[in-house]
Amino acid sequence: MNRPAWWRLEANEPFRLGPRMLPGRVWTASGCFGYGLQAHEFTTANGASPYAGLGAVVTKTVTPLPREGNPMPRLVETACGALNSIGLENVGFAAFLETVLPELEARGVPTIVSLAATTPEDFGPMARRLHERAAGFAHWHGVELNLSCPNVAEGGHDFGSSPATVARCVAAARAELPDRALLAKLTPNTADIAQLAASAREAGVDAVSAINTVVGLDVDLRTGQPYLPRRFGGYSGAAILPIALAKVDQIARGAGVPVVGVGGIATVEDALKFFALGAVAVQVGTAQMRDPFAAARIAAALGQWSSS
Amino acid sequence: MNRPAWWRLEANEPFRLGPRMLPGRVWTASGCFGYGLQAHEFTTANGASPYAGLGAVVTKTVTPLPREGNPMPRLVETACGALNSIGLENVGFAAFLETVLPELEARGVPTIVSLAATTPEDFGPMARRLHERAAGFAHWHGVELNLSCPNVAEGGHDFGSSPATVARCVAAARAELPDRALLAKLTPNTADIAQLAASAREAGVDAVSAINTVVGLDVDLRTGQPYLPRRFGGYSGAAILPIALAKVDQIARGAGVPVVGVGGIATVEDALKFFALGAVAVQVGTAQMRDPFAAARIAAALGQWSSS
Amino acid sequence: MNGRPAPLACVGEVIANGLVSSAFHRLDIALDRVFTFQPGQFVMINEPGPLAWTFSRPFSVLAADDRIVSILYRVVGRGTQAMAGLAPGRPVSVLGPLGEPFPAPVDGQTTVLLGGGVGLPPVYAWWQRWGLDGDVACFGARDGGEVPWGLLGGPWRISVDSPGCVPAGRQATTGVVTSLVDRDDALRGGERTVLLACGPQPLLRAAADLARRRGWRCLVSLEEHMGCGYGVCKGCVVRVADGDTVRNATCCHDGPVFDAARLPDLAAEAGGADAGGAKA
Amino acid sequence: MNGRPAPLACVGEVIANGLVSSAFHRLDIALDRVFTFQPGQFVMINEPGPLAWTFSRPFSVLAADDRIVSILYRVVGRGTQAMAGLAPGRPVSVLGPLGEPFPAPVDGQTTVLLGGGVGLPPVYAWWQRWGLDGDVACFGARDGGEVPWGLLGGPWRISVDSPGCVPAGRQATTGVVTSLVDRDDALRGGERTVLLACGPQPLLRAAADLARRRGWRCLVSLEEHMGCGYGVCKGCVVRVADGDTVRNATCCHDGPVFDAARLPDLAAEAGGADAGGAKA
Ligand SMILES: Cc1cc2nc3c(=O)[nH]c(=O)nc-3n(C[C@H](O)[C@H](O)[C@H](O)COP(=O)(O)OP(=O)(O)OC[C@H]3O[C@@H](n4cnc5c(N)ncnc54)[C@H](O)[C@@H]3O)c2cc1C
Ligand SMILES: Cc1cc2nc3c(=O)[nH]c(=O)nc-3n(C[C@H](O)[C@H](O)[C@H](O)COP(=O)(O)OP(=O)(O)OC[C@H]3O[C@@H](n4cnc5c(N)ncnc54)[C@H](O)[C@@H]3O)c2cc1C
Ligand SMILES: Cc1cc2nc3c(=O)[nH]c(=O)nc-3n(C[C@H](O)[C@H](O)[C@H](O)COP(=O)(O)O)c2cc1C
Ligand SMILES: Cc1cc2nc3c(=O)[nH]c(=O)nc-3n(C[C@H](O)[C@H](O)[C@H](O)COP(=O)(O)O)c2cc1C
Ligand code: FES
Ligand code: FES
Repeated sequence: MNRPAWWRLEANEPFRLGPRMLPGRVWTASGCFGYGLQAHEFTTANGASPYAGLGAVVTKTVTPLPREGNPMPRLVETACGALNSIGLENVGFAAFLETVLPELEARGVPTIVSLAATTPEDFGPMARRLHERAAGFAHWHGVELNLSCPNVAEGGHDFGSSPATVARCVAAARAELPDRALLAKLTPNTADIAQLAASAREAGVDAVSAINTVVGLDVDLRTGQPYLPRRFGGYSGAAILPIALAKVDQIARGAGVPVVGVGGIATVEDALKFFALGAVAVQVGTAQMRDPFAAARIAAALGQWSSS
Repeated sequence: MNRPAWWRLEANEPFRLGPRMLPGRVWTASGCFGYGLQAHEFTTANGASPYAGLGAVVTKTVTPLPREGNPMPRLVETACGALNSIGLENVGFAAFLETVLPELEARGVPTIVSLAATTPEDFGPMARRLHERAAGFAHWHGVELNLSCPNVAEGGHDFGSSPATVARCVAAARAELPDRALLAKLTPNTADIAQLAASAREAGVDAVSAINTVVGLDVDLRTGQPYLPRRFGGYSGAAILPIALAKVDQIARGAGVPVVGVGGIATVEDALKFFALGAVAVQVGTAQMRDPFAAARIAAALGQWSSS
Repeated sequence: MNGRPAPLACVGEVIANGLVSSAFHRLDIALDRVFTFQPGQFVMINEPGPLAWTFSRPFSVLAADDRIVSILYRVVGRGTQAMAGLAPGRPVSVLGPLGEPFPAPVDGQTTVLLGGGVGLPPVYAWWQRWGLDGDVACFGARDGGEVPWGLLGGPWRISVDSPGCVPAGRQATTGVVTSLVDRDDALRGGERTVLLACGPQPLLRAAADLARRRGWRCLVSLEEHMGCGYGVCKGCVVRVADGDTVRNATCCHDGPVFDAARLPDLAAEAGGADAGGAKA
Repeated sequence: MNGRPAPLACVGEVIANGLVSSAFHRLDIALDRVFTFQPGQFVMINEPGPLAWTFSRPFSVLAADDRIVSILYRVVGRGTQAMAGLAPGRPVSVLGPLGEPFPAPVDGQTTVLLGGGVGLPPVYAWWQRWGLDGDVACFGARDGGEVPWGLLGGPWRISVDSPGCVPAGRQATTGVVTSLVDRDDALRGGERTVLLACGPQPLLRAAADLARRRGWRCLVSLEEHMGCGYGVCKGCVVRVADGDTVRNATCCHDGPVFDAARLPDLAAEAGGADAGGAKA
């Protein structure tokens, strides 16, 4: 598409988010691009890197201990989106810190580390260890607290829907994270996301990310039972774009905190809608799964306008 | 499709809902089929009635006084659904009672009357007047309290998201509605719909309807502004099916009250998914707008299995 | 509302679909039943089955011949783009005819028809059905290439925003479409003259303005975004004067044809400079 | 992981798409670059642009010739239905080749190939690439109509669930596909024999069982619902034994080819009766 008249940003230029500059405004979303290492294999044969122009890769959420995740099947495609029930399978914080993050640094991938925990106070020690181990990393830009994953049985759902808990999580991490951006990723499964965002702001985040997946369910008509063993999954993809836009607008106009837009973005047009509402950056999730170059393409398109 | 092995209902047979029998389990949803009168014009040339087999037409929500609704544009199509901001335009309760409801009775349209109000106590007098005027009507089967329309500026949003208010609305109507079914239509824009449903059950509903539209927004890229003058609209259509299924499941398994499934139903397969989760009936909304025969077709398909 | 043909709800089959000018496609759909309509009425078009757009799209009926219904359309967005790709044999769902038509002429009436861009179908259909020698049919387009010359015989007066692309043997005036009758003395002061117009908002305003100045009755066909097309969703309302009060009417069921004198929004900015002949 | 060809992410063009048997379609896609792969690898297929399915669909590579990549598919749902409608000239997005291939043979190895239904492509590709005189290629289908006879030359041993539709001059045994080698004495007790299998779960179980009994190495190609196909979503995990522990491996990136001995889920119900030759 053509550059809209109202477009003012330089999407591929560094911009300040909290204590540091981030290299750009188009990011990949947590859980849809792994740890940010797997897609390097696409560079050779395509004459281009899937990481080109990315402002950040938000890595798959890691938890204090490794997790095996939920039973299969974990994915269901619906008419215009998908449900997932991965259950936060991850290598665990220690392995991430020792092997994954250094490799991201070595490869020069701009990284935001996504963290989840079962109690708010767990975030403090994780942030501290990150700070200790990676303070000198040039490409580690921040932490995103996943306060919203609806698939974790042990409390993920209610966890992030209370403003008080959001504040405790943020405060715990902020205290140990002096020089990197701190983001809180909010759940859309609440009546008032602006209230959560305001609570996160007061506790010291530099931005909030919205939204995580929406609670959904699909039924297998052969059995009459839900497809997913856990019944519910997280709904993502094109179908949730209007919901994400509404939530981002509520935050942008009602919470006084920078917001990173996530949800249903597949094209430059989709991304622009979030920027139009005042988002400072966007994340590409589900679309990145079918196209490792999805975010890089959006960044390139926006970058062209910036320089023109 | 073929009849699934688990299918047990007689969708086109009368079934008990509260004090009376309703003629069938496939209904049209409020606001997407007008007052249930406009579609009679399709009967002549098509050799079939759009009302054939319908268990009920839930009429467009009426309010104590007439409403002009919201400014245009009121509709936006999105990639896999639509946003509406009609703003409850309606002729008002008095005109509805004197002219619309008698005509529905005369035409033999099975009717559930949708009501909205700005205070819970308004529902009492409306229910009483309905009872007084239409007690002898054979085709008037009940009342659905619209506790969930997110488009009305004067409180509609928060209104139906508090269990206490839901209970007050239901109690007020129930007290004046001794011999017709009473339903409460719940908002999905809440973290815990089962709690709302339980509250409605305790206050005396015969069933809850779920869901009304989801809060959404779309941006006009030419201007960078939301398409709808009120910014937000109610999201409906195929995109919300998995969300509606999740909410219905939460109610069916967690609230002990019969539930009527609404949201994204366009085909018999979609309807079956709600029945599989235990819904006692379903409503067709947005799909009815593009096809006046949508609900009748679903009823016919299900009816065939029942008799086979 | 009386005397409107009963609307069909059915799935037809594309029998022809292609450009009839540089900008307008004509789509002919074969139905399983005879299709009758009144000029000014429209149909809702969609793809059947899982490819259906959430909302069907409204298009004025251009012509109907036994079981075949034809529309004329310009590609402007997602729906019309998909329509342009429908090859012969593909199914199309059709709901209609719908809405209030242009009125049939009464004895002694002179009718002036003004169509602009894809506003052509209602006035074209009226002309084909009722047009007489004394009537005047005018069509305005962006340029000569956009005009579907094959449809518009000699009597049609044609205006274009910019000259060029006018085929040999045909004529087009450069200017707005109302100018085609403005200078016509034979049409001055006719109390029994009725102006029927369909096209972009500036054209409708200019038409209403012209009619007011001449003392003509003026009926316009409006466009509004539609959800259902048959009056059930209140998604398409238009402000219409009803005596002293102004109330909402549905464009799809109370209209799309309205008396211009009853449309405050049309009068509001009437007589604006930009009464261009072509749809934006 | 080492030595896998670098995967492409590109939009190709359908050059041929049609039935090669009563149930299997072959799709040939022309790319803008040379496509190289190892037998057992797969590609993710989708429609580009707004028609894209949320998730791409995985298909084993049947063959590749310079810039053309070919797959064989059965229509089972929404995606494959859409694929069957793709006429030559239509764009298709292709991601791949992806995943762990079947290993190349080592000197002195005898290879037994078992393919069932649309599990044919990986074993077919292996046979085309590496197959030697002593190797045995077997294919099982529901009936003779389903067999793509044109692809499978004389050396292929064919089994069918139900007789019929076998063309003149060709032969098919009625029974499960493992029975084609079970009775083959030349293949008894070969320690250097490797069994490569792809097909429905019962076939894989029977293959693993057979290999265990004979002391062969057995590699199977698994199917799991996939989100990304390149290892980033953890949507396709398989339980794999790693020494004493069992951990998750991704079907798309660690597999789809696994050593049967490391798959507890395959062993669990091994030797079941229903080792049918055709995919459900
Ligand atoms: C009564 C009536 C008769 C019409 N007759 C014709 C005709 O004969 N030929 C023709 O080319 N066009 C006609 N139009 C306009 C035509 O309906 C739109 O061009 C078409 O809906 C655009 O669809 P789209 O998906 O390509 O555009 P998009 O912009 O992608 O559509 C998005 C949404 O907006 C609506 N929309 C967009 N433009 C218009 C518009 N101008 N009017 C109403 N809704 C719109 C669409 O219906 C859809 O719901 C008529 C409109 C009305 C109301
Ligand atoms: C590594 C691998 C190689 C494959 N190779 C072939 C092949 O060569 N030829 C062939 O015909 N099929 C092959 N399949 C199966 C093929 O991917 C499915 O048949 C196809 O995805 C079905 O898509 P659909 O939209 O038609 O079905 P739907 O059932 O509508 O699909 C819904 C979802 O389920 C997934 N799905 C459905 N069935 C399967 C399945 N059996 N395996 C994995 N995911 C599935 C789809 O990808 C989609 O995400 C392979 C699968 C894998 C994992
Ligand atoms: C398969 C999958 C896995 C995900 N895993 C995570 C995760 O680990 N942490 C997290 O914060 N969000 C996770 N998400 C949510 C996405 O980051 C994103 O917020 C959501 O999917 C909406 O964006 P989308 O529509 O672009 O996918 C996951 C989403 C998907 C589809
Ligand atoms: C145009 C429109 C108007 C609506 N008006 C009402 C209304 O007046 N009262 C109400 O309870 N629900 C109203 N709804 C909500 C529907 O009844 C239904 O709950 C919702 O649209 C989800 O179902 P669907 O996806 O089948 O449309 C309206 C929906 C639409 C699209
Ligand atoms: S489009 Fe629904 S009332 Fe006019
Ligand atoms: S499909 Fe995403 S990890 Fe395998």
